[in-house]
Amino acid sequence: MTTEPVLQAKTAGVPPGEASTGLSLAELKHLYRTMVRTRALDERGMNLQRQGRIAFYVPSTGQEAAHIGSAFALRADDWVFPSYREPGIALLRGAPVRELVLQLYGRDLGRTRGRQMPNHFAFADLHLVSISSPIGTQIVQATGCAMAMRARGRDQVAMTWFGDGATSSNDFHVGLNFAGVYRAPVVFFCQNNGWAITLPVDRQTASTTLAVKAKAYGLPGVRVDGNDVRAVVTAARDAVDRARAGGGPTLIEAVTYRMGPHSTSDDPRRYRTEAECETWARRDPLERLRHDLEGQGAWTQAQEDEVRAAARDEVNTAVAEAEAAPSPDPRDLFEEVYAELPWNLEEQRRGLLRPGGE
Amino acid sequence: MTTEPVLQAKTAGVPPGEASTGLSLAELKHLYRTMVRTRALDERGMNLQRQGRIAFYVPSTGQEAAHIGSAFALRADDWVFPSYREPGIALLRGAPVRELVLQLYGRDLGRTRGRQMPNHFAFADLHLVSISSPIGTQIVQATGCAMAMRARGRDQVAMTWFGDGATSSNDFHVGLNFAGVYRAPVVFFCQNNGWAITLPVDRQTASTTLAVKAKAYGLPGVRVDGNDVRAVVTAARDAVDRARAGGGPTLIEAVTYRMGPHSTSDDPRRYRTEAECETWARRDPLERLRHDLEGQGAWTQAQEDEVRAAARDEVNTAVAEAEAAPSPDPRDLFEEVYAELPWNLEEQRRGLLRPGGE
Amino acid sequence: MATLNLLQAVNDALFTEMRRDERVVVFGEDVARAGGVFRTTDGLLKEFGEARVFDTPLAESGIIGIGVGMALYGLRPVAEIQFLDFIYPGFDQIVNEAAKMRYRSGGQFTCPMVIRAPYGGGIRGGHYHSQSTEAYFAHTSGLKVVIPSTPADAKGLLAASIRDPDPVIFLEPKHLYRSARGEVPEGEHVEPLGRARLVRRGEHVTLVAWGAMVPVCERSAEEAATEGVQVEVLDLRSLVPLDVDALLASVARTGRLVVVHEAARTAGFGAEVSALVAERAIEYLEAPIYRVTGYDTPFPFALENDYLPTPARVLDAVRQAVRY
Amino acid sequence: MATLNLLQAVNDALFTEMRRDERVVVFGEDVARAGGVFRTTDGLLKEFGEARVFDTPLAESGIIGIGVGMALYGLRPVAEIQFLDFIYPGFDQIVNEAAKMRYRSGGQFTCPMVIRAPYGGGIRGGHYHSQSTEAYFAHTSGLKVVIPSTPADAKGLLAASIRDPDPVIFLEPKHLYRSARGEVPEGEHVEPLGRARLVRRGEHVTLVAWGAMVPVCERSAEEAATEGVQVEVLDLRSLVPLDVDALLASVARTGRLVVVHEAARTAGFGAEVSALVAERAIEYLEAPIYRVTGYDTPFPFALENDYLPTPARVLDAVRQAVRY
Ligand SMILES: Cc1ncc(C[n+]2csc(CCOP(=O)(O)OP(=O)(O)O)c2C)c(N)n1
Ligand SMILES: Cc1ncc(C[n+]2csc(CCOP(=O)(O)OP(=O)(O)O)c2C)c(N)n1
Ligand SMILES: [Mg+2]
Ligand SMILES: [Mg+2]
Repeated sequence: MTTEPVLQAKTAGVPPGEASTGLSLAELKHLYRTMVRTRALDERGMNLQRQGRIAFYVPSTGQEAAHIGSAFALRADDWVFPSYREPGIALLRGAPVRELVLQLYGRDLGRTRGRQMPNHFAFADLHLVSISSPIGTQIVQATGCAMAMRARGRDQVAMTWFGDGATSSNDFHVGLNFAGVYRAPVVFFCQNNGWAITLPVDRQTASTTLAVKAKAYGLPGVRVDGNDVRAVVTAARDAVDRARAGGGPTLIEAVTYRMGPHSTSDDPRRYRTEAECETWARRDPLERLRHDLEGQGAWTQAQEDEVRAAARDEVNTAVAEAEAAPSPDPRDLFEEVYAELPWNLEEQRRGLLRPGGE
Repeated sequence: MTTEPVLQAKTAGVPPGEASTGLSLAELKHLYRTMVRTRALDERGMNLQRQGRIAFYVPSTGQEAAHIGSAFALRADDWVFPSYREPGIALLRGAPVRELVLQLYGRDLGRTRGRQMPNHFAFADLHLVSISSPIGTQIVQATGCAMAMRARGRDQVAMTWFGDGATSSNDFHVGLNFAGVYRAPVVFFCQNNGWAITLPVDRQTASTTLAVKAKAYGLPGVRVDGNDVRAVVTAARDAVDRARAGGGPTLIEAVTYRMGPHSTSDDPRRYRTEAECETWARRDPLERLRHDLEGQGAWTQAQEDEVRAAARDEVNTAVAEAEAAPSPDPRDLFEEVYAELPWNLEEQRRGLLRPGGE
Repeated sequence: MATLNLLQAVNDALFTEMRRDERVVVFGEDVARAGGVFRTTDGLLKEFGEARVFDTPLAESGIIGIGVGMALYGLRPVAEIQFLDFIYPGFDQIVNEAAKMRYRSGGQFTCPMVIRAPYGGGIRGGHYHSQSTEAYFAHTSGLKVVIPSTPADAKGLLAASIRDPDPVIFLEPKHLYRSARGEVPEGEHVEPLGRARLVRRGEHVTLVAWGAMVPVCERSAEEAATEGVQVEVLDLRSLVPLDVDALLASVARTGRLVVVHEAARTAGFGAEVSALVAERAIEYLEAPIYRVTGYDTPFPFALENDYLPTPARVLDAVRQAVRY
Repeated sequence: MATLNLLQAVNDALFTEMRRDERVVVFGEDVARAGGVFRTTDGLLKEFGEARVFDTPLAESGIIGIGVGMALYGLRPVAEIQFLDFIYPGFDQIVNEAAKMRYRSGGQFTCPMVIRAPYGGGIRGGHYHSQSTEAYFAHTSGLKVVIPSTPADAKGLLAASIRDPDPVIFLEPKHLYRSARGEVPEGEHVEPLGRARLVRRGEHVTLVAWGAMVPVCERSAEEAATEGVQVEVLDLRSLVPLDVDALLASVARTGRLVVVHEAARTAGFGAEVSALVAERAIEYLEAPIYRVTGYDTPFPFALENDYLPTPARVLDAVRQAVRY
């Protein structure tokens, strides 16, 4: 990031607040509401971990416009391959907050049945593919899924999200390269939030931007202000439409900022300045969208209060339910390793259930 | 390779045959002689395999200017990380042909002690790092070596060679990215010979050139006519000088052609046309350099005959020696797995040496 | 029945399964236009077209990763890795992704894919065209590991692997590609996973093997018979799921066990076979459990024939077991 | 002697070895500026500067690959992989490159590097922050595999690994980072590789373990003692090279063996331990060889405590062995 400091956000030429993005007021309000719900979940998730009620949490605070705006460009039958930092995608696509919170608690009722760490969601009905921790792996899977869509003659699109750090991974390279070769209908959405845990993006790579990496694969690469939801939706729609029409993949770099810690295990004061955080606090994507709505006379304090209260309430209800929900039964350990239980797992299950063990 | 077909070679702006490359006649003759020696080795190697006297061979025919010209830009104390298709680098740096042929035969006297397939050379005294089959692995190793040179304050440079196919590998990506971040004194030399076994380069990647991939890592990327030894030397010297001076790494794409099969296991008629082969036969780098020398009145048929005969003779002598040389002793199987022989290998060696086995 | 070699049997299975199920797709390096470096995929492109049979760029992580994505979407990918030795750039997608997909998503997503790879020694291929690292995969919960040793099994087990709802590593003993010949049922032929094949009955010693070591054991058994030792040979066929019943039953009959594999000894799959018996059938054992294996070295080039277990080495262990 | 926890002992070893040998360099994700996510590399950057301690981009293939290149050149790289679970993108550089470098070059090139990684369960980390796949590395000829279970060993074995002329995978049981405390020699302290530690003597049963399972076995042994069963506990400390003499000697004394590890059972390193004994000391065995291990599932999240071997599970196996 030598010549063009990445921390200086730029839009893809779309002036913020311009009605020309084609977003109706109702759509903007829906986006705003989803962003508020996401933040409420994140705030509560962080607190639950601090109180020792859940094991871990990864906040998306500051990145709501980027990940929710991009997912907004998709149809319900498109497939999404997120990383661990995009809870808003699940919410936007209709996942009930209770499902997300059950997952955070590792409850049996949760869709991942207590098998994965918090934030590693999976919703087959929403075509939201099981999230994993290893960085970058979903990128090439999304390419494969998009290739399958094409092979089956469908007009679906796959979209995948990942961070600036993930651009260094093997699977970024092969995912984009394969997508270019096969012109797969996939959109690569990179949330450049400035940091990969403690590593700033200009030590992650010497390239001038992350978007320019698209050239290595013969793809269009777009850089967008990730805190401007309109700009994000525009860039994403453009890429999604192109992919759906057979025009191949696109890499989008959304310049944004992780306002919170990397996760509940992290203390960002160890590696970044107050000043940097303050600068970005002033670019909070929620504030920006609210001001935009207010500027159009489309948002009142009463609406704001209602949205915030509703978001809080739904999280509270979900937390209460999750706290009361049962943990997985030990016998569940052995299920779904394979479609059928092989003899060794059957035997191991019997051993576990016997008092004393083996 | 959509917009700029890779098979149409271009120089890096250096008109062939121009004395301005700074190559003396003596140097050009030395290069020519090395290219002829390399070809003689390749021709004999292919034949030896066909006669069943060695297991396998990988020819570099057609690519002599590219790999020898690039290695020519280095000092003796620089380090080289070739792939299996650059025997001329070893010859240029002073490896005796007999050593190469002993390796082809898997003889104990060979430097790799019969442990590796033919063409997988290693010469510690020439700083020529042990070649392996897995594609691309040497690229990131060269970066690491270059980082070590810098960390130790030396003014050495590392150069690594690989094919067009290797640009798809994980290690191409991470090798170039790390080199960019640390400004390591390394030169990445890609021999784009149009094919990765049966896959043409335009199905390997959708990027317009391979050189453009440098942009993804903030590096200079240069495309050069790989069959023009002067152009190659110029591009390589430029990159080597920059690296040595602390200016960081460069990616060079040399456009060339594999005139022979991928290896003795391959039949290129299954996947490419006669016409293509003929076009490239007319661009034979040896012919080109010889015409150049002849054009300057610096080369006679007598010289040509002498060089060819000498090259043939040295290979013949080497073959005779290798045929007579002993194969490794079975006890050698267990050596050099570790610096010291552990109990299990000691015991396994004893078992092997006992009549009957275990 | 047709008489085919193992290579042709693999090809036959691919044709049959692709005709049967249009979700089956085949890809890898040099598999389409050229039909594979060993020609196992020959002719598929012509019959099934580019949408179902295609060449990939040189990246195993990509080959396996797109396979995972395709399987998630509902296809039945059959990915070829040109040599098992080159699978490691894609190891993460196998171990962390394919193997854990069903489990981690609470059964919502599955990964029914086959990763085929030629493996093992015998072709003078040195370190990088000879490895047999089946133990890595057998130790990875969520994967199945299947290895045929006859043409009929190659066809039947590959068909079963393609139809399996879980990811399968299907290892083809390249040394047997042309040398193993035999009758192969025509048309659909499925050999269920998880059942060992009793190659030869014998009352004195059990030899357990898979892949190219099966014919080696057979030769040992013939030799032993001339000495009056009756050797039972068990071809595991799938390491995961393992036919533990067949294993234990055989050891219970013979009281002696020798495990044979090409891979390095330490922590090879032979150790698992031995451990299972030491845990469950020790009371039947009349001798130590021997292992005849590749050595704890990288796979060599010039000394390949010294490295690979031979009938003589196996016989030596058989004799030791009997004499004990 | 100072009393340190295991994490501090690792840090101490790094400081000591970096002071002793200026060829030692330390790198990995988040190791320099932040001192590592577990703080094992805390303070190194400040003392040794950026040329010797640096953060890397997010690519394990790069971390290990540059380590190989540096080792070739003559440095002594100590590469950190943030969690063992993330090592697989770099698996090819380990298995095909580092492990085979000395052998394939006829001894001309060597790869003296250490790859450090926190491993194992116990921190509620789910599939991707809990794995213990030491068997993959133990099966790879050319590598050494070292696992401490006490602070003193963490220091001494890490020092030995850094000084070793061959590549070493050094696995740190993260569950013990803070909970294991003990006396650690100050200054240079080297504990030779390949020697097991006899943690506790006992005449009835041998428990073999490594890493975080050692204290679990110790608790079992205490419990067993109250029942009159004297349990011997052997901490292998390095899986490769393995102290086979200590193993066999212990089994010869006790006649009973239980192997304990966190990893999945099938083809885990416990199988190798069992197989060695079944091959060489079967005449001493008075009971089957039992394994108490993680299950053949991916590492779970909510049910972690059911998955990991506990003193009670180990004790159950001890009782079975004694009663047999
Ligand atoms: C392959 C792999 N290596 C290391 C890690 C540990 N790790 C978790 S998140 C992270 C940084 C990711 O940075 P980035 O891609 O920018 O995403 P962000 O967290 O900023 O959203 C690292 C190194 C991992 N999860 N996977
Ligand atoms: C990781 C890996 N995958 C597959 C192979 C098998 N293979 C050997 S050479 C080759 C093609 C290499 O093409 P390129 O990089 O263009 O080099 P060239 O042979 O043309 O010089 C392949 C696929 C390999 N050696 N390593
Ligand atoms: Mg980031
Ligand atoms: Mg090529």
